[in-house]
Amino acid sequence: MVQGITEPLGSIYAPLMQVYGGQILAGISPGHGGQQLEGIPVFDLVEQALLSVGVVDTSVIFVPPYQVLDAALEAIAAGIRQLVLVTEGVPPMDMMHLCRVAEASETLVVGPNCPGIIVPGQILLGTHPAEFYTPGTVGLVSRCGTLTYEVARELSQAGFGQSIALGIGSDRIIGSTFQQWLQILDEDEQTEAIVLVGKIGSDSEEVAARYIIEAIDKPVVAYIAGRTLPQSQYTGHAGAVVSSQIAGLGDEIGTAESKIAALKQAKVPIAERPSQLPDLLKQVLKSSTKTSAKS
Amino acid sequence: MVQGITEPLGSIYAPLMQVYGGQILAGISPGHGGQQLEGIPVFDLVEQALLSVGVVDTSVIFVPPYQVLDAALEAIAAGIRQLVLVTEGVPPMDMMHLCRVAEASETLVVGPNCPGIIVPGQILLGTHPAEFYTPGTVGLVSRCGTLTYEVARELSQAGFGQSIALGIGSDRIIGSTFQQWLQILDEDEQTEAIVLVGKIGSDSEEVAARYIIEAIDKPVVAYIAGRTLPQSQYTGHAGAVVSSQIAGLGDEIGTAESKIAALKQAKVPIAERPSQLPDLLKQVLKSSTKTSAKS
Amino acid sequence: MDLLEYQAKQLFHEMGIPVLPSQQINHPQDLKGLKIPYPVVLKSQVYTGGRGKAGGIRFVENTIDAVAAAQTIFNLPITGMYPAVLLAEAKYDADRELYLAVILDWSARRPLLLGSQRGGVDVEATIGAMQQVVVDQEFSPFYARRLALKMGLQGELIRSVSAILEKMYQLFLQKDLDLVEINPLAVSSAGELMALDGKITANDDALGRHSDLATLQEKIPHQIKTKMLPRDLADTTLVELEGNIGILCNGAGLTMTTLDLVYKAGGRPASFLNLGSEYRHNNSPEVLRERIQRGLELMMQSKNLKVVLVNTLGNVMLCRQTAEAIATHLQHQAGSRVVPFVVRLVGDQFDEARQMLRTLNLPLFHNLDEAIAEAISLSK
Amino acid sequence: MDLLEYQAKQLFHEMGIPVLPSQQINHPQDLKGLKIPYPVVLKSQVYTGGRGKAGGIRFVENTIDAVAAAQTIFNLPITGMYPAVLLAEAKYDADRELYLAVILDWSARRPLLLGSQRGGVDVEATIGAMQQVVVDQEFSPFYARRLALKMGLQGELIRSVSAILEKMYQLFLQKDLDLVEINPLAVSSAGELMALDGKITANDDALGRHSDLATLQEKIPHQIKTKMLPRDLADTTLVELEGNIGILCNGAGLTMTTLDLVYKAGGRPASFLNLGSEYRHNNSPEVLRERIQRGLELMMQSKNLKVVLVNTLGNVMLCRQTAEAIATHLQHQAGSRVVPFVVRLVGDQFDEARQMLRTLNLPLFHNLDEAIAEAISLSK
Repeated sequence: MVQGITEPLGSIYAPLMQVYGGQILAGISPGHGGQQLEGIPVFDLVEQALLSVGVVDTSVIFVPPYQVLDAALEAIAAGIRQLVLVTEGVPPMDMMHLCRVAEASETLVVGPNCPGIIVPGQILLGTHPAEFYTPGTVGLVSRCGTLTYEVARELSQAGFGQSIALGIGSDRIIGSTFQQWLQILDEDEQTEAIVLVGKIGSDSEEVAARYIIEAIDKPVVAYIAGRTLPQSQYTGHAGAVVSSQIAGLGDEIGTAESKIAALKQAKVPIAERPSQLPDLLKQVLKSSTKTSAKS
Repeated sequence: MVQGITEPLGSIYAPLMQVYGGQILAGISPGHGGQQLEGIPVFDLVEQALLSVGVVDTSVIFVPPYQVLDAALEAIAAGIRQLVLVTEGVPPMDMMHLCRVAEASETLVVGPNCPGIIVPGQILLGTHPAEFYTPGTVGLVSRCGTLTYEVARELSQAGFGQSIALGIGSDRIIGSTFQQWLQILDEDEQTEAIVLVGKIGSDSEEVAARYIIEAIDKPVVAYIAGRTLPQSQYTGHAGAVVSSQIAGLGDEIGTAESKIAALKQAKVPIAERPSQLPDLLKQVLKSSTKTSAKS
Repeated sequence: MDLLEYQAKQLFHEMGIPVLPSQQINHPQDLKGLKIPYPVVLKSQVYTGGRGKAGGIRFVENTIDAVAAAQTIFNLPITGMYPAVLLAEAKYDADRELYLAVILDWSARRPLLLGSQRGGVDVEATIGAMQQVVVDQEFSPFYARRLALKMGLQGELIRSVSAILEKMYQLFLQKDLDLVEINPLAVSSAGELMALDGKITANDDALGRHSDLATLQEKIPHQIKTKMLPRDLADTTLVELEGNIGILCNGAGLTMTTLDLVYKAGGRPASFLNLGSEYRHNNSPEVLRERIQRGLELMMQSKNLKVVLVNTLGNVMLCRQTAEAIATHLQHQAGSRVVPFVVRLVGDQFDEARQMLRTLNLPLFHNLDEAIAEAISLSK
Repeated sequence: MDLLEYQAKQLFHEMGIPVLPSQQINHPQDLKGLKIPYPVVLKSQVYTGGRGKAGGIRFVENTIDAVAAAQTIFNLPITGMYPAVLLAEAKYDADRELYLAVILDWSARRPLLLGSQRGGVDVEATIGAMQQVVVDQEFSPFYARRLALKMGLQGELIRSVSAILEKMYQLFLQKDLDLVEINPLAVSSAGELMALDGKITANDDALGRHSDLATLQEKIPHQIKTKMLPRDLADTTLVELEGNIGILCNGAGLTMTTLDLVYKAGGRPASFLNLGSEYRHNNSPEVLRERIQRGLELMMQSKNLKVVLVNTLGNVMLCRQTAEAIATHLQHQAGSRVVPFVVRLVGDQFDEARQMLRTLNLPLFHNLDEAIAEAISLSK
């Protein structure tokens, strides 16, 4: 299902998703009920669409930023338990509210400000350019947008197809964490290795590194963007500094150094450039085959 | 536990509850932490009290009306799952909020504007005057305050002691329904018969009567106050009329006639006066013994 | 607490709900300074429906007509109430008229959104076509769209009507309202919306945290030329009836029971006063005694009064305060007309109270039925 | 968006948080009309901490001193910023100084209450004694009391400080703030509380629904005599650096990666511009083209610029718009200084874009590493 199908982004991407093979059963756009968009029926309300098209697993949301919370709550109230929020600029207060409701209802929320999910060759739930992706066994999870495409393209060109690829969102408050997706990829039978793409700012990669040590068995390689950016350009306001300091995280959280150190501790090889990722994958897959052969 | 122990009502009733035998482990009153009230230690915060006194089953709340919601949420956040709200005048919006949280956390809320619960001879959680109650086998559930005392007194004087007696609250929005308590009393091993005390206004007795038909096996007798009151004195505003009309309940909901008709349909004998309740109890207990003997 | 139409519209305006340009008229002469262009509608500001049918709403084309019409409306009682204020408002050409409301569903313990495509004066039709949506979790605008669809609205009206409902809900939540209603919500031929009439009922228990609403009540000059209607039993107002037995009780259920028993035994209450439940946070001995004494004074003003029946029971302070208040009252009354008291007091400090009242030679009862029998026999 | 102290205090006042009587001073001469009795504190209104140590806060006893002090402060840069406004405020005798804040904990995705008994100027001590409470469910005042207790407050201060926190939280929630801070919150010897300094950061993404906050920014005369600080990468502002390669990308991650790769390969960026992600709701071809063109114009202002590296990839419209914008730009530039372009375009409409750029004789790449190598060789 696509909420906001008549919005600028929705009307571009919904047909692309439909063409890719994901079954786009319905589009939602209040006031446009009864219309069609390239063969996709449009409804005024989510619950109305469900009455007509039956069970829907996932809703991809393209509505304007201040309407994202409402669209997501509408989908959750209608029983949909997977949401992809593409829209950029959702206020943090709305995301906090949504995260509380999502936790209580066990809803998986991807985004906001993200390209969504692609299972190459099968289904597209978001904006990933299909041409960069090929089916395969590498799980790709990223905190970036277009950089995810870049990495996927490098992987595909080097013969590393993807089992699932997704961007969890570039905003500071997002619906699902690296940890959740590392766990999903770790359990996914199609996935043999995981590529993690991070960037400076926030403590996402540091927390993910700790989680990899604790819970992830499959090999992970990583790329971190922003290693050469002067620090003053990305540190947040005083409150954020205070926040990370009193949380015992220290001043250095969020820097490339901090992230790389944490990932190294988790024995995650780190690429110097996206084009180096295939080499690292070859290495970890080789040694992991050895390890499995041993055990 | 008693929240609002230094408030006017709290300071009167907490010692009475303590004397009655219920273990009042702690009182809460922000700013008064470290004090004592007739031997009951006072704390600033619920969670602080729990650290000191261990597990608490129930909190009885006497704080001012606009602080009831916060006190209740504080108790729920600290893991307390039974609340008695004595205070009158809690705004409905606060109660709606509290009911949502209570449902999600499976918390039993009695009140507001109620005398609470008494298990005669054992425990007092509220304001029931102990002298009117005696231990026994009649469950007493009421939507009134002082009238509950009156009924208990009549029962006790006629030799019908009580297993549990409680007022669920006189306000229009209350935390628990007649149905919930009828079910509890129906399942309670000490209880052989149930006395239901209602009054005009709202649809509580009508709904309870339907529930009795569906789910209650033990004999129930009832008393309804307000049979002679002219109707214009209790009907609510237009919105309530619209509300009950569109809910398909008709205009007559809330009148004594409507309640008595509903209860008669549920084969619940109705007392003309509180002092008639013991006679009705004798009759229903006799016939229920006969029925059990037959079956 | 009900707000008058013009007060409700003020709140609508603050919330961004469209209302017509209007002006408050305290006196017919105010119309000479009217800033709204004619034609204008003059509306009686009373707390009741059916104003149109009663002649409380008039269209006027010029100042002379307006002043005359205002004089008529000021002197026109509607269900017994005279307006202290009129509202002068621009005229509006409605293409259709909708009904919208947000109320509390006391039974479901949830807010309810109500809507009908048949708004306007015909309440029966409105109710017949009424749709409802329960707001079962925290409100979000999709609940409003859900109602709009149920009402059968289509296209742009889904968005525009649900946007109005959203604002009504915000008002409802922010101001602790029992009811917020727009009837009719006019739809112009261009699809524009306008709240032509509105009703707001604020929750009395919550007025203490909304000083803006509480002061609205004070702003209205109290020219309402009618007796106050009896209030809810939970209040301590004295309610007057036709008989000769004055009844004083504590708690609504007990008060109703006492009335029921008196009627049933053939007695006729002159008035009743409910002292209120024991669960008021700020109950103090002083407040309670004061309330009893003032209640008794009011009760004595009835010339039919032949006997006072006091029936209170409860815990702590109650019996003693009741006894003390009665004693004080009787001392003050000494010399004037003497009305006999029948007192039924049960509670903790009964002995002490009994002592006190015995010295006043008042008949004292434990048993309610007996007290009632005695009161009735004294009233004959 | 950061608010200045006097703006934050205005919001505190509206919310019922106690602040001192104060007056906004736009010019030293304004002090002649001062309505606050002396002694008075004059405070530089700049978006930065450490004003006291820098000399931006002065106590004055009379008008002559005040005017002189104001002139000094207006001409005193603090971390490079000059104040456009001063705040004149009454003096206050504090017995103790606390720190209170409400912030967003981005990582936990929850609001965080912060408090310390050691407020005031010594930030190190404040942070050392900092206590925190996560607001994990919907806020209720007990969270504030929880913080007050953790801070070690006792008696009446528990209630009074948590009442202030409650109001800070309301402000935080109602206005979509990233941060609301009171430091110091003075406690007088009588136990009264007073917010002596405050800081509010509004969330930029939410400004669109808070017109009152958005207009605050406009109200400040833009006299800040400093270069604008580089904004967050998500913004489309051109960020200037020291080198000679101009970089234009779409998306923060891709921009950072391109910068990283250029540095690593020995190149030196002159500036970079992030066109933003593809996930803006209102992205349109026109907006995108406009943004690219304006970005390129800004980039050309750098005299060191030797080459422009364009690296964009994505879906739909992007490639075509980028190619069109570059073409238009080059047409406009025709005749003036010619800076070579290295363009890496990958995406759906690549063929079309390639066609367009080939006619302009621009080197075009699929592979990022190759494009970077070419750009660096052109920059040498």
